[in-house]
Amino acid sequence: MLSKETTIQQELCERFDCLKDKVKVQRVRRIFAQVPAVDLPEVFDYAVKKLNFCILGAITGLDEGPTLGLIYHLAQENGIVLNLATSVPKDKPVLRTVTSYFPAANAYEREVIDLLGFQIEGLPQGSRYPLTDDWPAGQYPLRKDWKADILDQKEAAKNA
Amino acid sequence: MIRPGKMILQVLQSLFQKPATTRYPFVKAPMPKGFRGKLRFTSERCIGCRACMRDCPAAAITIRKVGEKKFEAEIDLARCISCAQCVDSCPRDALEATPEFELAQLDPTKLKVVFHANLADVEDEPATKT
Amino acid sequence: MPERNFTIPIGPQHPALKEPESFNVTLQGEKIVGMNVRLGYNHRGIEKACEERTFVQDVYLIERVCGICSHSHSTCFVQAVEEIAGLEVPKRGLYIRTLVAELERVHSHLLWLGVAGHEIGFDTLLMYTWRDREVVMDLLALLTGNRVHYGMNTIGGVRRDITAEQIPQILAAVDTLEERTKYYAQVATQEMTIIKRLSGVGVLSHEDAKHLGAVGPTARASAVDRDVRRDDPYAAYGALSFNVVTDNHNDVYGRTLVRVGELMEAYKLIRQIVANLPGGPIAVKAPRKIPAGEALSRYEAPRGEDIHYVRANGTDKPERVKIRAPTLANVQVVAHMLKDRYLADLPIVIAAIDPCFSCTDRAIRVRSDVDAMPETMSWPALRAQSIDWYRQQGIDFTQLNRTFMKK
Amino acid sequence: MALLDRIVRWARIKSPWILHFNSGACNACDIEVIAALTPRFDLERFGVLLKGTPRHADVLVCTGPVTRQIKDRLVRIYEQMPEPKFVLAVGTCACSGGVFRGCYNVMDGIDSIIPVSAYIPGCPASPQAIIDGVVKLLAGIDHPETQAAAEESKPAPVEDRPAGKEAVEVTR
Amino acid sequence: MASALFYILIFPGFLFVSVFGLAAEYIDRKLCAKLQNRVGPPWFQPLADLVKLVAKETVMPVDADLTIFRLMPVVALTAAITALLYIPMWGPQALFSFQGDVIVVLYLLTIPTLTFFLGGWYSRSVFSMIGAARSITQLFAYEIPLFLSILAPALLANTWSLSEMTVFYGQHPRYGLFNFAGFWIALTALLGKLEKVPFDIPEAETEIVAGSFTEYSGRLLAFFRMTINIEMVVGASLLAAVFLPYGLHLGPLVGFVLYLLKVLLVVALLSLSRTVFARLRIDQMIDFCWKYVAPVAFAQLLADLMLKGLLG
Ligand code: SF4
Ligand code: SF4
Ligand code: SF4
Ligand code: SF4
Ligand code: SF4
Ligand code: SF4
Ligand code: SF4
Ligand code: SF4
Repeated sequence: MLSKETTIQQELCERFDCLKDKVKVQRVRRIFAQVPAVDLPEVFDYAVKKLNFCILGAITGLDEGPTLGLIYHLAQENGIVLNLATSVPKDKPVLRTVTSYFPAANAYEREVIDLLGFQIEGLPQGSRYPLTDDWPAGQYPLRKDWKADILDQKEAAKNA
Repeated sequence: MIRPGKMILQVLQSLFQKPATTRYPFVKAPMPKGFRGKLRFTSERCIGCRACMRDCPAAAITIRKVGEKKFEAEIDLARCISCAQCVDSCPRDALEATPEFELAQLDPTKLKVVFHANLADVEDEPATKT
Repeated sequence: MPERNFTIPIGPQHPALKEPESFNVTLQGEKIVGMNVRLGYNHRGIEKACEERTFVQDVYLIERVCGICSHSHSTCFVQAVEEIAGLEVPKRGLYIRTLVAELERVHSHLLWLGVAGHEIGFDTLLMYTWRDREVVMDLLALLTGNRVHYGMNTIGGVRRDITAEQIPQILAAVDTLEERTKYYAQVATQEMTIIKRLSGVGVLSHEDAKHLGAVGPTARASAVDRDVRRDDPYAAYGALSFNVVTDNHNDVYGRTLVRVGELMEAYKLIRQIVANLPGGPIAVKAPRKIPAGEALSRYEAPRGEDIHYVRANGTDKPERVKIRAPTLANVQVVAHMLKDRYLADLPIVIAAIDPCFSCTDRAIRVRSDVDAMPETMSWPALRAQSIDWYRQQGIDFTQLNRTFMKK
Repeated sequence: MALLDRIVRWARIKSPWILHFNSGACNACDIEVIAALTPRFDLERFGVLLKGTPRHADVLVCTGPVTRQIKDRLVRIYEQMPEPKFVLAVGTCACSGGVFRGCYNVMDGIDSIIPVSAYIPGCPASPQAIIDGVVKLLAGIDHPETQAAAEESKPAPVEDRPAGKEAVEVTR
Repeated sequence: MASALFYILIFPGFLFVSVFGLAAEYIDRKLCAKLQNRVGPPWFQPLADLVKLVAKETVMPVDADLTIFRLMPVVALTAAITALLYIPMWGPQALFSFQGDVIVVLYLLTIPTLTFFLGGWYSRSVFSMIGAARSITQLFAYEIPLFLSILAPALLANTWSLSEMTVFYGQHPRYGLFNFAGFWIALTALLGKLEKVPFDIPEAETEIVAGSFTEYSGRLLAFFRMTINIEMVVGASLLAAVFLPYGLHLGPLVGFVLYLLKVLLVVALLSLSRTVFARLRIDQMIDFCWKYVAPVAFAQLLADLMLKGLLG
């Protein structure tokens, strides 16, 4: 008999061509999948609506060098976690919001906007994130090439 | 039964009980054995490998070479988070955590503690201002 | 008459909040009509700092994401690292980790009970619960060497063993605490003024709790039966038996009951752990360089699910550490729960999610469907408005007043 | 007037009302401050009362490394307190930034923003350590030299506004 | 002339009442601490607080109306002290008395609340303003029951003078017991007047910081704190005089000691109640007052009227 994880893996692979060999079961209750950005909305919708991944645990943003990565950590009630990862080019990191599925995604998406410079389309109005109001534009602290001294230089320039 | 003043009995009992308050600071209350407070450094044991410095999450400890196989340690109490990782990292047990916790100071320069190498006994003195 | 509102700031320095966050509340009389949550006062940039430090240092840094669930965060982090490095933590290590986790839950829930008391002006409850909480604080200091930042976890296991003499001390403490918890359960369910302030306040329906993504006791009080300890077992939970406490009051009262219930379960768990403590080593040696890989770790902290995602790149520093603290999930439902409530309910409703912003800090504009016009109102206007407002509540004291004054 | 001076100093030492301010702490120091007020430690023995408004407070009890977002508030609160006032830095973070030193969003401890009268290291500072610090601070107040030093380091007076005023936000 | 000055400044005026007020605060705080199983403040604490506040800088908020802001604490204190002069302390006869002094005392006791309101309102801080609005709203809820419960015994005694009431109940001690319900009502109302838990809504720390007093500091705050202490003493004395008028005929010394004990008993009851309840919400408070407290007070009034009718 197949484990639940493997069933989900197979179902995803069969349903979406783009996911062939891209879904791996790392251990019990942990599935990782790499999804091309264009197919993400469809896969996401399928996972939430058909596969019953009804909990959005978190959204992780990553700096992967030439691209920015985003991982949606989705979970089922029974503890199985599906990590849907995607990559977008650094100069055009645009994605759709998932707040229509999960209102709580609001905070998680704002965070990747602020800390990594993602552009999330369709996010409801609101004030900014974890960073201060006077944070210099275009500074994304979680990018690898970003160093805190950039901030101090700006401050020094401002005070000078 | 739902009623107002449910705690009244308990509260009135306290009137005739000794308060739960400890007599500290008038009577010293030692922390339990194994409590991680101020560090102690034994210079004779140190081999200068600096594993403690490498692993310290707060950059609170500095080992200085002051002579042939002689090392002194400077611990910045204003930074040390009492995690005792340095104690775990030290291969020679030159460091240990003591339960001493009364570290408050009015003068921040007194928070830097230097354990000198030349003294036979473990002795600490406030660092002179650098 | 145009509706007149005025806005008061709750925080970042405010007696109801132990942490610096800011809730700007728009009021009509005593009623809350709009609210703007501005988080971020506590953002310290821990995730970035983690990437700049070694795995060994990160354990302590991550412990300090938050001072109340310190063990939660560090456990969640080391679990992820252990998974990446393929380390098998010895059983005794897992049991000790779980023991500290449950003791932490006890201290956190007792703390909450006291804070809740304080928020509704019942300082005696704060004094008594915190007095009794010292029992578990002493126990933690004895077992781990610190009252709050236990420093118990290390990659590959735990740092301190439990000795034979400590076991009777643990059991004695649990007995005392259990007896006291029973008493507080009685107080919480029988004291009229408490019930008046708690029940029907901060209502969150079952559907909303699921939809808005509430976690932990906040969700379980709305009958959402989720608990990572059971659904996605970690540490020693797979081998222990316990109940997931839920409640269907949907309000602050329900959240109180859930927390008290969880306290009782925690005592059961602690006794089980102590009785079945396996022998053997408490940790395995971890390499300094963690092989490349990624892992997601979940942990049921006292306030709800804590999630850590770690990616390693083969060096001694992580490539990325992501922390999702439970409060971030819960704070987003606060505005929903406060809709059309009273100003007086605000502290307890916020407190009821047991917020800890130290790892949450983001800003969310929660709700502003009312045109807020903050201004200094003239006092007759405010008086008139509050009288008007009380009349709508069915309390017309101006009338009564006039009658009596005439006599 | 020496007698009057002595009486006033006596009163000051015996009645330190505190205001607790979290400037980005991890909460642990904060709960230990509260714990120091509860029955086991009971700071009220020393006349300590916890106040909600800076106007009533004599001692500002600060925890945490001071985040960028909070630093202006910290200065404001400090300015709103009437003279004479003292600042107690509780915890390693408050003393120097502690484990967060070097993080991009924090300053390095309370004294990088406002003058501090006493430092209580510890992560977190245990309630006993806090009591110890309070007692040492009060002993310090007893010595006029310390007081003079505190007077000296006090910043120029700033225009005062009612608490909370500045935070009123216009939303339309 | 000299004796009048003595009365006003020393005994039972300013000096005595200040000391008594501080003592009452000490007893309140110490008892509260004891009930919460802790040690509590040392005996000189209220005095140290007072001296310290007086010696402290007094900050004037820029937006406040400074005249009112400064004036209110003084008015509050004066009103509270004046009220005490009409209350019998060492014998059935108060220092000053006339027909209608009950009403005067009750009104004098209302003045501090009004000053809290005005002072808070004109400090122009949002917290003070909400605190002020709550003070006045709450005033309407407890004032009527308080009036009714004090007037009921007065009706029975057929006089509007506190001293004469004391004389009457001294002669008919059993009638005093008849007003038992009134005593509890008055005690409840007094909790509201003194803004103590469960009715400390106007200064609810966790909601509106310190209510009306948020902006007050230094000397002005000291005045307000003294006012509250003295209000507590005067309120307790009033209750003692009206509901516990026993033993005053035993001579000034015994009478005076008994008076002190009675006041302290009332203070102790107040502290007890503030340790065992949670703070109500303003709407619940008003609800409670109109649904339960006022009707009972009214019933007491009717009962007293009926009793008087029966007696002829
Ligand atoms: S401790 Fe290890 S890494 Fe450091 S110098 Fe010694 S051998 Fe090298
Ligand atoms: S105890 Fe921790 S913080 Fe202190 S010096 Fe050692 S490693 Fe550094
Ligand atoms: S780790 Fe130990 S031996 Fe090495 S430098 Fe530090 S104290 Fe000395
Ligand atoms: S009493 Fe409560 S609200 Fe007031 S400062 Fe203490 S913890 Fe904060
Ligand atoms: S929000 Fe908290 S956990 Fe996240 S980066 Fe900021 S301080 Fe770290
Ligand atoms: S909820 Fe999160 S931030 Fe709060 S204590 Fe727990 S882990 Fe820390
Ligand atoms: S939720 Fe609160 S107690 Fe928990 S880690 Fe966060 S700040 Fe700390
Ligand atoms: S000193 Fe330690 S316990 Fe205190 S706030 Fe800082 S990290 Fe937290």
